[in-house]
Amino acid sequence: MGRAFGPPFFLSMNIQALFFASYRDLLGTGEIALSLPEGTAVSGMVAELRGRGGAFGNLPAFPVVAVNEEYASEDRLLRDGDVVAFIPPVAGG
Amino acid sequence: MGRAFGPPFFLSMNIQALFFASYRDLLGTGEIALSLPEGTAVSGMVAELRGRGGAFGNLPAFPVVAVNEEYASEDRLLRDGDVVAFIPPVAGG
Amino acid sequence: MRVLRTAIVTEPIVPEEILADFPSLEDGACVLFLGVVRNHNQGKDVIGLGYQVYQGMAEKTLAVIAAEASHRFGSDRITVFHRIGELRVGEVSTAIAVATPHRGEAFEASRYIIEELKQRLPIWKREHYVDGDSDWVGSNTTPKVEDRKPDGSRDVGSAE
Amino acid sequence: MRVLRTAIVTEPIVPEEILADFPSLEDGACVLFLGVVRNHNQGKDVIGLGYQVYQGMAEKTLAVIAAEASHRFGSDRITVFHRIGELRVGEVSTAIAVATPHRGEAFEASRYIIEELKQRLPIWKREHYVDGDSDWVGSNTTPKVEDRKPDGSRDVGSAE
Repeated sequence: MGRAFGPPFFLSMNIQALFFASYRDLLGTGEIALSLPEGTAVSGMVAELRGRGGAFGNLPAFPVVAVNEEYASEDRLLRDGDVVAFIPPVAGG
Repeated sequence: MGRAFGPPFFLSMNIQALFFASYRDLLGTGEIALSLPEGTAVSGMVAELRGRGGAFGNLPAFPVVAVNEEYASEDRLLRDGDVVAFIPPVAGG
Repeated sequence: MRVLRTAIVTEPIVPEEILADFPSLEDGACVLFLGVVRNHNQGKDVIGLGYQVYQGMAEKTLAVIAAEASHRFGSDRITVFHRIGELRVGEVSTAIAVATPHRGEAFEASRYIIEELKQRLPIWKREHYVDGDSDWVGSNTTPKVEDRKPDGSRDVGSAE
Repeated sequence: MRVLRTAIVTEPIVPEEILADFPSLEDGACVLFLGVVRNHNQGKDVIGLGYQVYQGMAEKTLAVIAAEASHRFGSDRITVFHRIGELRVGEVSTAIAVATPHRGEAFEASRYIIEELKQRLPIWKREHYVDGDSDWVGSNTTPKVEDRKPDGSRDVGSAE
């Protein structure tokens, strides 16, 4: 029956967001540092960014992302220090 | 009712035979000149050669041949001056 | 001996230098694929391309794709270079060299690598047109498309 | 402008010289295939090959195959060289270069040319083995096989 006293507290994670190509042009930047509550998934991070409005509101709701240089799904849980890259349609070759 | 007098006569054709690779080794020559009756087909020419016996008897009964540098079937009728090449299994590349 | 070389490069790709390593004495076939910037795409006159890259991920992805091809097609000699930065028409953007004992595998491995690369490699290209305009290939100008695959649906690489 | 080059050559094939003509500004892809003499075939150690040719027919056949590929796959830039005479392990016996606007056709045209060439080109190769022996590839020593296709049934090219 133990119960924490005081208001609940959240550990926060430092996450780095990377933007390439059209996303970079859209936002006018290639890199943003975010602080997010522990337990945030990719989808939550996207929601947070889109919620900022302005150019951020034009990011897709379900973008392709890579977490730490590997493609990841939207329900991927983030960890402190993760690097999340927003990947517009690739066009190598 | 016209009928030719005297024995029937056959016009003969000069045909050049070419042999490559294993056929050339088999026969010890790459080229032979033949005189064949008009109307002879490839098959008849092959029969004539095989009929000579010895190494010639080891030529295949149905070899792949080219007439004037194009693959031809065994029933191809020959004409005076034709060059008939005996083509063992090719192995380019 | 397995020799896989993969790199994202900024200098011009010289096919002769790549071929210098090919093939080994065990190999009967070598296939070299070159992707080249061509002067038109989708009805527009192209004068050049600018490639942007997610460097770390692209290097890793290229190495993984080469290793997959080596494993699948039994090739122990693969080189894959992708150039980035600004390229003019006629310049080589991608070079893939594969050597194998038999020819079928060399063709298949080469094809595998270019197709996977186009699907997975985090590289983007901006086409520069004769009329002065330019555009990211495969992206909408304002990206609103949702639930999109990495290679997009409108992706039609200029260097095919 | 359509540029098809085909030749039966006796001098070493230099891939760099072939690539010097490729691609045109309209082409986004170039595939170079090299057939190479490898050091083994069917369990035997090979030290070299001797190619014999039916020169006139081979030249004609090579030109026809290149024209067919150009027509089928929309390529206006094809070079095909086949070397004859004595070749050592590691030397190039066949070079096929194809450039096309899109990559699929370059791969397909290249593959078409090598497969047709192996079926139709009147060229024969004698393998020289480490043990001093030698043999025509694809032929029985005493040819008794009847009704056989030009490429034979036992044909397994050393330079694949």
